[in-house]
Amino acid sequence: MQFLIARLFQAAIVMLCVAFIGFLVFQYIGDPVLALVGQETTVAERDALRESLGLNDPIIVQYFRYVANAIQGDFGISYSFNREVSEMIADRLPATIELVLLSGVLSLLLAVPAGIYTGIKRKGGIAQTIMALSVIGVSVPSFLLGILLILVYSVWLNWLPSFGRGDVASVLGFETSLFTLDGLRHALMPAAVLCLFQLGVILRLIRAEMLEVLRTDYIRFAWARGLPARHVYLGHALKNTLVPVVTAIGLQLSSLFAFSIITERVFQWPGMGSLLLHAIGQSDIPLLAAYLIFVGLIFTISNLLVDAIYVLIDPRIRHGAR
Amino acid sequence: MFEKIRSDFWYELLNSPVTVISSLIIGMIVIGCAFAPIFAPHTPFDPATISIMDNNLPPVWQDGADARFLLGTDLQGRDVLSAMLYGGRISLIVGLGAVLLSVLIGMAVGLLAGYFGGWTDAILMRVAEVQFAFPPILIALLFNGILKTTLPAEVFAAAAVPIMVLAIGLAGWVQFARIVRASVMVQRRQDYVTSCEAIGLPTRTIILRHITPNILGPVLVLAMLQIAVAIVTEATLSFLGLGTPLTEPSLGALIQIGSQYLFSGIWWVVIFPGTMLLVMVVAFNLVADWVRDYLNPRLR
Amino acid sequence: MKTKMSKTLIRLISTCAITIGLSGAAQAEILRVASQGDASSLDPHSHNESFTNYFLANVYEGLVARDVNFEITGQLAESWEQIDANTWHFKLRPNVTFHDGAAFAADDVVFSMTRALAETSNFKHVLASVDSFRAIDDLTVEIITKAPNPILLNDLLDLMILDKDWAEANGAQEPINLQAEEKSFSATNANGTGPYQIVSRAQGERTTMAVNEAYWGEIGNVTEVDFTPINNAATLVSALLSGEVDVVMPLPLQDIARVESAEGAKVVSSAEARTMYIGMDQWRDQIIESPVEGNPFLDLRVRQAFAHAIDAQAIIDRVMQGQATLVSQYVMDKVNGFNPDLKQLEYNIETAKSLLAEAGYPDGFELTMDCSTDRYVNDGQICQAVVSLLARVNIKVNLIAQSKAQFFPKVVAPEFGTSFFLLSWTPSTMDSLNVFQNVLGTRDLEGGTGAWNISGCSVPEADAIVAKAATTMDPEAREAMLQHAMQLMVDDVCLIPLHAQQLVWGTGANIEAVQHPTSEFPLELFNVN
Amino acid sequence: MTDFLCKVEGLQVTFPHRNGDFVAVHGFDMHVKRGEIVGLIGESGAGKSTIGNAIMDLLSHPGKVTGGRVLLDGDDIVQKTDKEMAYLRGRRIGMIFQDPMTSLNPLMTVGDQLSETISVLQNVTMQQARVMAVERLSGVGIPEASDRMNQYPHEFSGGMRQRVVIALAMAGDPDLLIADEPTTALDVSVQKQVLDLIRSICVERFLGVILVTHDMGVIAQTTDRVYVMRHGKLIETGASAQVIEAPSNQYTQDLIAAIPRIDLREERFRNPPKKTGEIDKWLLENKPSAQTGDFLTATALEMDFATRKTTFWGKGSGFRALEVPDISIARGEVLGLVGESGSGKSTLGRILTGLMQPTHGTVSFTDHGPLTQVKSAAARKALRRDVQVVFQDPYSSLNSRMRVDQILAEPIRFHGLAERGQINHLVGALLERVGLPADAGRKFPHQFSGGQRQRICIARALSVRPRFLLCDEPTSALDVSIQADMLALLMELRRSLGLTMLFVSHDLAVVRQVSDRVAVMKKGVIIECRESEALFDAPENDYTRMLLETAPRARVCS
Repeated sequence: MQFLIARLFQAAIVMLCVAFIGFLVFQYIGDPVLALVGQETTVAERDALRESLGLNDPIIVQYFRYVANAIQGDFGISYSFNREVSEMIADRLPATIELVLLSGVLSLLLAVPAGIYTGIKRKGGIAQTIMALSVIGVSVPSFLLGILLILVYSVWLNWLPSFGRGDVASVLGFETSLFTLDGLRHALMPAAVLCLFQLGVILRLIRAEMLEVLRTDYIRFAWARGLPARHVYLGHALKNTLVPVVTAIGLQLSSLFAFSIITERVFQWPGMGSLLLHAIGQSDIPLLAAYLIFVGLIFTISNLLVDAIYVLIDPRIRHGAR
Repeated sequence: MFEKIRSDFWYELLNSPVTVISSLIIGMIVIGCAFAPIFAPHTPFDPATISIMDNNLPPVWQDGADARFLLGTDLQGRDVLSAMLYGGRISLIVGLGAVLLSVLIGMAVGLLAGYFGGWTDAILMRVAEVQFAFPPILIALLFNGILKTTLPAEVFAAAAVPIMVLAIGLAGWVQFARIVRASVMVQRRQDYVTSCEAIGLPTRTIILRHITPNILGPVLVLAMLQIAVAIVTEATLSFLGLGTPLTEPSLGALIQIGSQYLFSGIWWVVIFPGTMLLVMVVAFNLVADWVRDYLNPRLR
Repeated sequence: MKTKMSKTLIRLISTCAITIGLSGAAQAEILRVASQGDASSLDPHSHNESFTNYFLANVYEGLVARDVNFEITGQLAESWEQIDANTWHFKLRPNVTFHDGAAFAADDVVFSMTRALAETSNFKHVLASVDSFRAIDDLTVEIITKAPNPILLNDLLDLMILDKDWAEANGAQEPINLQAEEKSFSATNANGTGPYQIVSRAQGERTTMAVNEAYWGEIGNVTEVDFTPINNAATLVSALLSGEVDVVMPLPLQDIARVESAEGAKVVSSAEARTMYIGMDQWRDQIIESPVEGNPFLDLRVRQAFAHAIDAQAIIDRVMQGQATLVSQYVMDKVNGFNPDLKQLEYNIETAKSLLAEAGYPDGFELTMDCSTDRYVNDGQICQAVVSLLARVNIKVNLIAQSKAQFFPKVVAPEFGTSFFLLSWTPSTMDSLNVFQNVLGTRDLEGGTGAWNISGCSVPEADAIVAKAATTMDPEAREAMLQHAMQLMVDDVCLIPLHAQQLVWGTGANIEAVQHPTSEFPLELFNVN
Repeated sequence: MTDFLCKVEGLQVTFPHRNGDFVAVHGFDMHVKRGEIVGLIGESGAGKSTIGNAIMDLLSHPGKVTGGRVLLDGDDIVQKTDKEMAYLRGRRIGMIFQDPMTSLNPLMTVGDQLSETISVLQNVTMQQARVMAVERLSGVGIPEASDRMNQYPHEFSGGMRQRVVIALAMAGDPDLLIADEPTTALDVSVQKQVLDLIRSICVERFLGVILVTHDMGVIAQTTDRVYVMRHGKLIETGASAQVIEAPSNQYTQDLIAAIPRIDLREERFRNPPKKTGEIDKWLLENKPSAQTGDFLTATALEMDFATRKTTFWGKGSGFRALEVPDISIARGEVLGLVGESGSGKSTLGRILTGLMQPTHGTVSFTDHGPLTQVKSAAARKALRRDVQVVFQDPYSSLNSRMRVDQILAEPIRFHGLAERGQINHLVGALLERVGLPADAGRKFPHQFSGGQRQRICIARALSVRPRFLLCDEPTSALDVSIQADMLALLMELRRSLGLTMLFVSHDLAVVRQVSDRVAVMKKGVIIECRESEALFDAPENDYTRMLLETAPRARVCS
């Protein structure tokens, strides 16, 4: 319990740091006004606008304004869209989340059994093949893979749509495309691309852990006292394998978010990633800062969850031993 | 662990043809890129030598090709092969530079945290944890993105490579810090360190001359994996338009430029650099895997 | 209720359309449009950026607009008369309603004009010549100009009309209302009088429009519009070829051949009013970001040398895939003030070299070029081509290719922080006066002229003529003056004209699209067969 | 022949290797009857554990049985398929591993592991299994078994865990139990209990036990018959008592002779000073001014360890690891420090040598003053020159990345004890002094055996010409025969160089051989500290007495 509280405290610190960086970014502005006004605007008009955006106030004032607002979920107005940033993120979040979840689940479902298998039969032909593939999996840059998939499945075969999110249906007040056929067809390639890298990483991780665990005395002793393979592998080995893997998976989740940026760019997936890239392209500083803080929040939460699971799995932490 | 290197190294290496081939490939690519000015038939980064009239030529074995351009030319009339070598050079520089930076920072932090423990450890590792919550590629992306939006374009263009080295390097040090710290804590408990203390050797000597050599193994492995990662990251950043300038494209930038023409039948601008990138990264990963297994045979 | 139904309807239809693949005539009434960018906002006064303006022109209307033949006709204004040199009366169209059913009347026009002048508006320039305006009665609006303005109607083309009550009810009296609870209601909601009304919109993702049943005018057979931004060129084309969309604009040039060869798709193209220029610093004594002493460009021979060294035709053939036309001056032929007698300085390296030598630069010199990469068709590639072309006359150019978000802040007022650059201009009024006032006229930031004269060239004689032309009501006389001014500017090589680009769209074989030189897309004029 | 429960005939086990196969066991014969405990003894690398694993068919990769038969009630189990073998394990043959700490799955409650095993082996339902599990647990002497069922292994003490392990091994009621070094990881007091438990099980259940160990004491205590192994071959066999009392084979004799005796101080360890070579002259250049009085004294020593900090800012609760009101070591004396694991003996050792800072109290050296005063670099160097250490693990105490001569030269160079030119010569001399060839310096540590490494460690300690040597379990990682030589060397050096020593060990027999004075520690406190002989002959403290009684002895004579 105390462990979790400590984690909570750390999470708070992390968020503070992130928020601070976010603010620095927010401060460190080129000239948003020009991103805002089009051609044929005079200098005077620009100054007026600059004033009304509060860009002439002293830093401290702006800082407090920023933090105070951020807490209320107000990250200012996007320079390039003249819209509230929080609104826009809210619009884009579901798309990214569904993509991340889909590929995350996909990669787990494939990686765990494959990892266990390759860990157990590490000399086997199939295992060797899987490992070889996994190397490719972790090596091929996702943008390259995405392009090639589009080339093959959209352009040559014309099987799958090459862009966009397709039809969305509202499920529990959460717009998702995972419940319409069209939506799934759209999600297939992006999810696959996003999934592949994670798949490779987790698979190799689980395999390595499996090999470590299978060498331990308590596994040898399990064999020695005549437990059947199913019990040894799934009952004893797997559970111990999971302890380190769970942490890694938490990190993988956040890296999924990171890689979704690339995938979204390639497949025109209207998520937070494409929003970020747009923000960078347009030097839309408020959007950038908000994204930073938002992602920070997501990561921190996911890590907290991981820690919680950790405590559930490992009694030694529960009892504060070593 | 290390004594194995002297005894079994060659035997183990030659027993794994995949690794041998990978190493050869890496060697070829590295030499080819390092001496690009010598090997490359053209100098794609010098506008005076490229002619817009030569643009979009296919590779020589296709009709309509020009013998001067083995792998064809891109929209600017740049020789794709030369562009690959020069671009690959950038990718390698960034990859190696970034990892070197990561290693330096990571080692320093890891050694201090691991050896002294206590508050030093607490503070350093807290910092590491904060950063660890963010995937390196995202950090590099934001770092570059923010610099790109804030720096004047000419500065950013001029400093594109150092900036990327910085971005990727700063993004990657945590893994090294963690692994170094962990192994230092193991080494620190070893009696040979205590005997050094008993002899009265100064801490610096103990850390640098005694502990450091003993933790290089895992660092080496991680470094090789990280080079692959760094190269991919560089390519990705460039692909997203956050990397090298149009006039001096790295592999990633080449692919990005090419990807717009991929469906227009001008496939060679993507496929060749793409293949090179992929082969390079796979090779690095394979060699790294082998070294890891070699230093830690249990995993085999 | 209605919107909800049509929403689901669209879902249904588009799903079938996509699953079937190439859309047949069955769903003729729905038009799926894809473009490289999305409208930045739904507010007609917030972003003055051609794509956003033309996007909104399908939802909002102005007093006047262009018809199929590109002639200016009344839109919300049925007719107008000029009482005296400065006074205009506009008779408004009766029984027009906004999408929400509210009636359209004079006070909406007055409100919209006031709004266009608001601080956060980007359309103040539209009314720059206007002194005052008022509603005479429910269907009459009076506009008084500061001085006689022969192209008032052209100016008014960009002025969109909103519903006063709707705007006030939602705190959208200004494009950005920093006071209001929702600061930018009008950025995400629209209520115009136009032929189409927004059904649903997810910014940067998808916008669906339904035909405005109560529309006063003619509408083609397009009843539903499904608009998707796709910023990746390759994806854009594959979407068209796989029949996921009916119209892509603009069509990436490199894919023209492919689309032409594909069955079920075709290329639609026509001359566009956008003209590309190379600009050279003519106001600094020392050019920036260059090792050279002083400012070579102050010497006319250097400017001419550059013009001779740049092979505009090669750029058209190679970079633009032939989808552009050579121009001898700063506007294309459809624009008022185009001077048919002017000739382009021909491509000739030798001439260029000798001119440079005369000017005292036999070995050329080194300088820096600023260029955007995401604003104009192939802008980045054009600049690279220019760089390698100039390299042949020993001019070493360091190219800074940058995003528009960085390019414009750098090069425009107040810094004008460049000495060599690529620029492009579309006279939205289709009148060269617009070019003279913004791009070619001697800089006078207070007076509002030459705000985009980045090269800082100045030909006082031309300025004088232009000023006269601005208030000349007689078309012939005016035209002559503009042509003379154009002559003077071209002789001075204020800018090096490269080409006027083609407007190139890809559409399904069954689509009848209408293109205007201003690159707008009046969907009500489109037809699906 | 079936009166043998298990009979091993000409067993040969091979570990293939690219440069020549390594035969770990050749032509080994043995047999076990029901109800008897058979000992299998040998030094490290003798192949004793391999035999146990071979019988279980649990040989570690790539080892495999390449000859001979293993008959279990007459049928050869070497020929059995993996499936059949898997069935035999636990049901016919049970096995206990050395380290109870790692033998249990840390993530499952003891109850679950036991009832799982029972339900599988006895094929009963989980409920029934749990009931039986409780019986089994209390059967192996675990109090409040039903409560402890729901605890995790890390909540058990070492001895208790080993009991659980035994319960698990017995879950399938096997006929043959193979115990591989079952008590090596345990303290002597616990060791006895566990051995007794095994014995009683053997008798009650009437099963055969193969007890693999390196400790002649254990053999003497528990086994009926013994097989002595060396280099994978059978050296000698017979009734335990007879083999120990009158070993016929030379190796066995040496082995037994090498065992230090707890009941008396043997002369062979007190051999006279060697004639001092010129290296000893060099070593003696650091001869103390005074020959009498205390070398060091410590007062009011307290050491608190903080338990693992839960939060990085919070302190975490500490526990008192050490509390020593006063202790002193006289010049030239050897003070033995004995105690079970966790008694704080090593901690005290490190504090006294200034390698660890006590929470309270001071250590004061007569020649250097209190440690707290030793601040200046020069003073520290001087102190470090005088006080040196030899550690337990000869493997971790040498830097594997450095050549031996580098390891030895570094201290000499650092303390400037010789001119550059001489150093190489000195290193050679030092190596010879500790009984290694002078040219050994050109090799790396991993090229030496454990005993040789320990000699190198001693050489390194000598290289700064110390006057005080802390020996922290210097021999407990070595085989007995080597241990004897090591002790002899240490004692000889001590005499020739007049070293003062603090000798820390858990092995009372060893301590008795070397110490002038002995301090017994328990839970961080010195409970008895007297002249060695007096203490061993007539222990005053009960704990000391218990230790002496439970300590395994090879020979049971007055």
